Amino acid sequence: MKTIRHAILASFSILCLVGCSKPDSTGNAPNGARKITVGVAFETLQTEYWVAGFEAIKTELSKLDIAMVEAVADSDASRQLQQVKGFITRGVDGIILVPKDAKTCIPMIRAANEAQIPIVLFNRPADKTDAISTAIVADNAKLTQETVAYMVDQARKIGSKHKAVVVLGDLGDINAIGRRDGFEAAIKGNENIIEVVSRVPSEWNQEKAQAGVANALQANPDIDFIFTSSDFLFPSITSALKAVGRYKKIGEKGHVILGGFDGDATAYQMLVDGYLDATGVQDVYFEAKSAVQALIDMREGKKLPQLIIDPGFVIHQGNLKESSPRMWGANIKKKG
Amino acid sequence: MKRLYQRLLEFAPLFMFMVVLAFFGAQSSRFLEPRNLVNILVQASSTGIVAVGMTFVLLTAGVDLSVGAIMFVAAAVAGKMALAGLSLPFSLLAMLVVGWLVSAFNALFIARLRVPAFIVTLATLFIGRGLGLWITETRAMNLPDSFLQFGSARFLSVPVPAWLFGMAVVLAHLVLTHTSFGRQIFAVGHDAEMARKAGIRTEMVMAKVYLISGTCAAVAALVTLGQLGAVSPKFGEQKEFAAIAAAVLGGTSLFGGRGNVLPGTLLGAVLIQTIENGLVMTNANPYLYPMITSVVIFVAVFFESLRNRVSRPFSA
Amino acid sequence: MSTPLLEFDAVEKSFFGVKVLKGVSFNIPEGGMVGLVGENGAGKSTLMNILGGNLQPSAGSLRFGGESYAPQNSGDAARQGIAFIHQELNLFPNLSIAENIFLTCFPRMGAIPLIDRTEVSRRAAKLLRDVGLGLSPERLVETLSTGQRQLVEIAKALSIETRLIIFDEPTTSLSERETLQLFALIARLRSRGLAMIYISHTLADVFRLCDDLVALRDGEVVGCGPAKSFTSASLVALMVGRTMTQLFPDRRSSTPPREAVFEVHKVRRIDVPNYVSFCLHQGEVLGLSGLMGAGRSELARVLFGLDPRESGTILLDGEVIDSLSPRDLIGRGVAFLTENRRSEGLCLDASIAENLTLATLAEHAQNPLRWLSAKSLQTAVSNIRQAVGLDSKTGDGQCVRSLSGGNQQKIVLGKWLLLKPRVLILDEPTRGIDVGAKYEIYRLIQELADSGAGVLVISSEMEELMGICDRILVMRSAAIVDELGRAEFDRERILHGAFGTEIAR
Amino acid sequence: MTIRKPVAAQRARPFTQWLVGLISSEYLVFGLTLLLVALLAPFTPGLVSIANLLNIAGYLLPLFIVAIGVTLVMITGGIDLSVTSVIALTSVVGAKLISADGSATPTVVGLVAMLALGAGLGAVNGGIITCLRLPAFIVTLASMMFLSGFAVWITQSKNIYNLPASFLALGKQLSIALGLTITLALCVQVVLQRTVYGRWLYAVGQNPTAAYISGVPVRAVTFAAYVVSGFCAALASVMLSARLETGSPVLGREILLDIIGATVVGGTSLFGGKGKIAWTFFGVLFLTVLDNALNLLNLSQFAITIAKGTVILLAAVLDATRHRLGRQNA
Repeated sequence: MKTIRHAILASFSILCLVGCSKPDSTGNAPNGARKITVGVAFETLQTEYWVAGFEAIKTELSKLDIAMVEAVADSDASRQLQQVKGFITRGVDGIILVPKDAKTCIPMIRAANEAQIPIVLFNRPADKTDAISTAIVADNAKLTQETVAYMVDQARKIGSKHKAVVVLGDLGDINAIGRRDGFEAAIKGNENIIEVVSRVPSEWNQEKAQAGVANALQANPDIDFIFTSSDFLFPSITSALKAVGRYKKIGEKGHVILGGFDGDATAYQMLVDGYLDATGVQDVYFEAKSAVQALIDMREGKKLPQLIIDPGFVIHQGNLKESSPRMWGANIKKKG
Repeated sequence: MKRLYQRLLEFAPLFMFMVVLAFFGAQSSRFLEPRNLVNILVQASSTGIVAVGMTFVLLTAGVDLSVGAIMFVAAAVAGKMALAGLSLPFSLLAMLVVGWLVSAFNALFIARLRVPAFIVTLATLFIGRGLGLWITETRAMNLPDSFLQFGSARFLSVPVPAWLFGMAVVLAHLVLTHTSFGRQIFAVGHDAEMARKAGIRTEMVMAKVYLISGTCAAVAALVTLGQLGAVSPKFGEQKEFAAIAAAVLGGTSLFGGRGNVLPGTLLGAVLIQTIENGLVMTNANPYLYPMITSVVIFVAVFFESLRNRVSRPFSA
Repeated sequence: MSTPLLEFDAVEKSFFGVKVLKGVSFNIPEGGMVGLVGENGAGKSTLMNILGGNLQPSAGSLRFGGESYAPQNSGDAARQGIAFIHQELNLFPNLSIAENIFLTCFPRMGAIPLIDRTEVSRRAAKLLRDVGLGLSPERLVETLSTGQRQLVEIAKALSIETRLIIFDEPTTSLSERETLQLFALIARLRSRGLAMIYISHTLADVFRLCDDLVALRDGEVVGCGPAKSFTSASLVALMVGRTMTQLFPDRRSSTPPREAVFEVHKVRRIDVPNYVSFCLHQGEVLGLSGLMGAGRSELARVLFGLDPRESGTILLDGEVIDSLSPRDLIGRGVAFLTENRRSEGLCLDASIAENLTLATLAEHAQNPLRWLSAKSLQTAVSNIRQAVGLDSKTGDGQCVRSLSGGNQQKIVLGKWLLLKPRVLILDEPTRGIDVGAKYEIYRLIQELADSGAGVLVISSEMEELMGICDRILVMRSAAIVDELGRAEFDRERILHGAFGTEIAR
Repeated sequence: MTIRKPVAAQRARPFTQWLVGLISSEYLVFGLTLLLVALLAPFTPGLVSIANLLNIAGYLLPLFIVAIGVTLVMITGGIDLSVTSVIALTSVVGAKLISADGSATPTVVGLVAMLALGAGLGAVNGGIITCLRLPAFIVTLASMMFLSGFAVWITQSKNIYNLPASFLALGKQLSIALGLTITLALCVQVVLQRTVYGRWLYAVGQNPTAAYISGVPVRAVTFAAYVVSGFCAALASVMLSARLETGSPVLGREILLDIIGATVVGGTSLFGGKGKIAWTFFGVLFLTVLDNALNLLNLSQFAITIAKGTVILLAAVLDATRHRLGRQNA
């Protein structure tokens, strides 16, 4: 009978799901020696930067023989709150959190405080609050401003007035907004050199970025300055540039000054090949190390500052050699 | 008077399109350049091809939410293969196979086991995205230049993506209007039970429609890869909504049995892309994009509905 | 006698243990015309669905053309040469005439899998000529009248090598003239040697057309033989299992001085030149006769606010009604039973009780929160069920989709009777309904009129109007052309009025 | 819906009969949820702990409230894709009003404004759909895009903080949210089952023409369904904003498919005329518990996504089977 087959199929597959996922070492080792477990909650894993951060934290933790449980919130703050509370329920010893934004994480921190579990925010800070946490942060706006300032310097050297395009991220994403603000701040006062002719909202979508840049190039074929709010959009931008024959090395005639943010593998390759002028790099290793260290310190009862700043750095043709070991994208690239 | 009004409404969608063209044309001198019009066509081709497949599905009163996920899995597989050193044709074949596999899965559950299409394709959307993330290890992949070359290659000075889009539209139009399968789709969409009684093999028709949609999604993935040269974890996301919007904008009913690819879906897909293009060309405030797009969609659908209005008080 | 074309041999069919066909056996000779009669639920549809391949028999066998015949689906039946013309026409309104005809067997352009459009048009045009339909094959079916659609169905049956055509109630939606056309066509087809099964509740037609008759009751053959060996009365007696003395309830002679309850003054539809005026009195059953397309149903739809009105006034109990909408009219006690009971009268997936009470829910919720009183609902439902004579086998919670046409119509009527209407407009109230149920509906109409309401009945069956009405209006081209009091009722006069062949009065 | 035992099944073995009964029961999805919990509990520490259940409840309640509104709309045969954007817009408007950084109006005024705005946006959707007779899918798709864009625009991408404590209390006290939700759900269910409006709603979904001819104010009923849907979204927005202590223009952006998926998995038909609040609750519960359990199992993200899709599909197959059984039994 068909019905029964369906029912059996259903139960079977649920069993399979359970079977496949072996109960992992969440901590309660049988012989007293309790292994420390840390819950790592990411907002999303949909860009390479977050994956790199995730891997770096994993490496740090395993170095110290700490077990890890993970959760990804798929950009939904409410789900993230549920996941953090889930960690608390299962009794983790510490939480590393990439919050969706500065404010929605406060109830999560509070929940951790109440359960007396130390919590560290990774890469994004919390807003002012009475809840206690430590955040390891890179200042998106400041680092972007420095990167764009470098690009403006290059433009100034060439001399003529430059027409610029900025590829914006999702307008609902605080990081994207921080980078946009950094860009605008760097341009301010340099209007005699840089004229922003197009602001392309990419919604973090490669197709929209590609179409937007292509359209901007159609409207203003003499564009020679492009900044993208994230390096992962570089393939889209180079594709649009190649289509009109404008993807040129630095120094070649018709070169478009390019800048980005993140410091991923694509950006590294472009730097090495001499296409990319500069990109703002968040020091993922520093952040991971500091986060794990902060957790350990907090467990030991040390008082920590609210913010630990990852200074980050701008990597450009001038400092490529000495800075590349600290660039996470470079290491991924070298690893293959 | 009434005749004139109806005649005007007949051309309302086209008229609307002209207004949009004229508006942006007045704002930016470069907007109406042939080069830019080709640009629009190329940029619309990926969504357009998916929308062509979606039109088949909508005509049977179904829906395929899994197209974006199919694109992602197909692109991920093709990317992996290309990075492993296999040549372009193998990757292309692999993409089609992925499209067929996923849509055959859809077809099995929808046509054979009679599970509502919305839930089945919602489930394959989740499964597909999960698979894609697994294959790509949630990383972006930069593909060999052969893909970009394919995407920017021209034939008779028209880029290949636009050719593919055009071929999909023409082929779909031929199938829908000039084959018995095409006409049977309309019958099934009007009333599946009645179609079965009339001797149509409704299961086959339904199954084929999803296979077509899956194939279109795979081709669209190829077109997108040709333009981007990279796969990111967001590849193809929200494509299902864009495709449905394009088809509905072109006059295809969500309740089945009514609609066309030429000019409907073609016009719908191109109209949406034209607005996006025009907004960039005129350096519009980035915050206004979704609002302007939604208003234009709304107005277009409103005109379309005036055209089809029947004097009955309520009709589905 | 040579081998018959089709033989039923002890065919049985059960659904979940309930036998709906009990050993049905009869033959149809080559080129013969057999009438199949029986009340709804007697098993006619089941039998024909077995023949058409939509159902498989539980026991027994069929032989077609001397060979064993066991179709698995409707395609099998079509390939064998059996065409089924359903009561609810199986045409797709969103496709053209030609496409409907060739939907499963489009002629192709040789090896290319494309439809040969010119060939399709040519063959379709020829078939349309055969059935006497002078329309372009490219026309969309949704623009056709019901009669024209019927002809398309027949053309479709002729497009394949058909040897047997099943007609299921073909005349229910046809006007008198279209019916005559259909009968002429049937005669022509018979002369080509086609065999036919003709199912109908209109016994006059059955006698007129068929050589042999088969009567079914409760899944059994209760009468079988040449048509001449039956009379109307004997056939009805066989079908209902008792002797029906009359087809219509007695109409007591009218008492002249009555007050007008519903007055229509110079009402005109949009895009129509003619206007209509008439007056419906308390306790009166007024008939509206005319050909299909004369504007009867359209008038009713305007009166009930379903279609817009160009001009004119409508008075209820002497009071002018300004805004015409079903909701307002229902509030004032006007009800309308439309001709399409499945698409406009019922929520097919809702229960009997839900359908019965839909129009009168507010009466059971006379409190500020509009809270429904289950008890009051229950009482109303059981009262009305008894009143309309709905058989007690079905529970209140049963979904109406599964009921027979007669029971469905009783539910729509019951819904309106619960309203205790001042005015009831009925459009083709007995279409596709068996004899027993028809009588019930006539009785209910009489009772309602006796209670003082005015009843307007639209019908294409002249006998019916003459049987139940006090007065008949005849419509042609959206205007009333004749009026007959009960004493003047005359078939010919009504027909002349309807066709406009003779100036009445 | 009652369970009718088919004649065939009565003769079959008791186990088969039991299984058929189970599958045709309207508690199927609920049963699946319990099964899921029972199967996963041994492997997932803390799945059935009080803290986790409260945690699930906190996440589930706003989802359920939105789904209640969507259920009503779906019973009329429509769909409301704009709910998530309504959540976002009411969140930022309300937060702007009551935030110390904004106009700092009293919390109560802000709350009323949020709910009124939600209902108003629903009214706009409903008005367009009923008066202009446009397909609900495309109208609400367009308003989803528009309202979301508008919410981001008026805040210029910035979240709104510093909400008053009186507002935040709504999010901290689970009992308040629970009470609100239960009250709302019961009210709506009672309205559906026991009032004229409820009967009308189903009639409109089953056959709008027949309903109109029977004197049902089809437009008003449909319109009201969208208003309620907007109101429910706004109420969910209050709970989400209070829980997250923020007015965010992207609040709820990711949950649209979850909401519609949960409603459909529960058994409400996309084609109208069929649906119950209890079913929707089971659907939401099922998806939430699934999500939570898979998370506690510490599966990686892609495995969770795949598992979720698979289980939704299996639930749907069971549902389709149940309908076929139901039809055979009728």
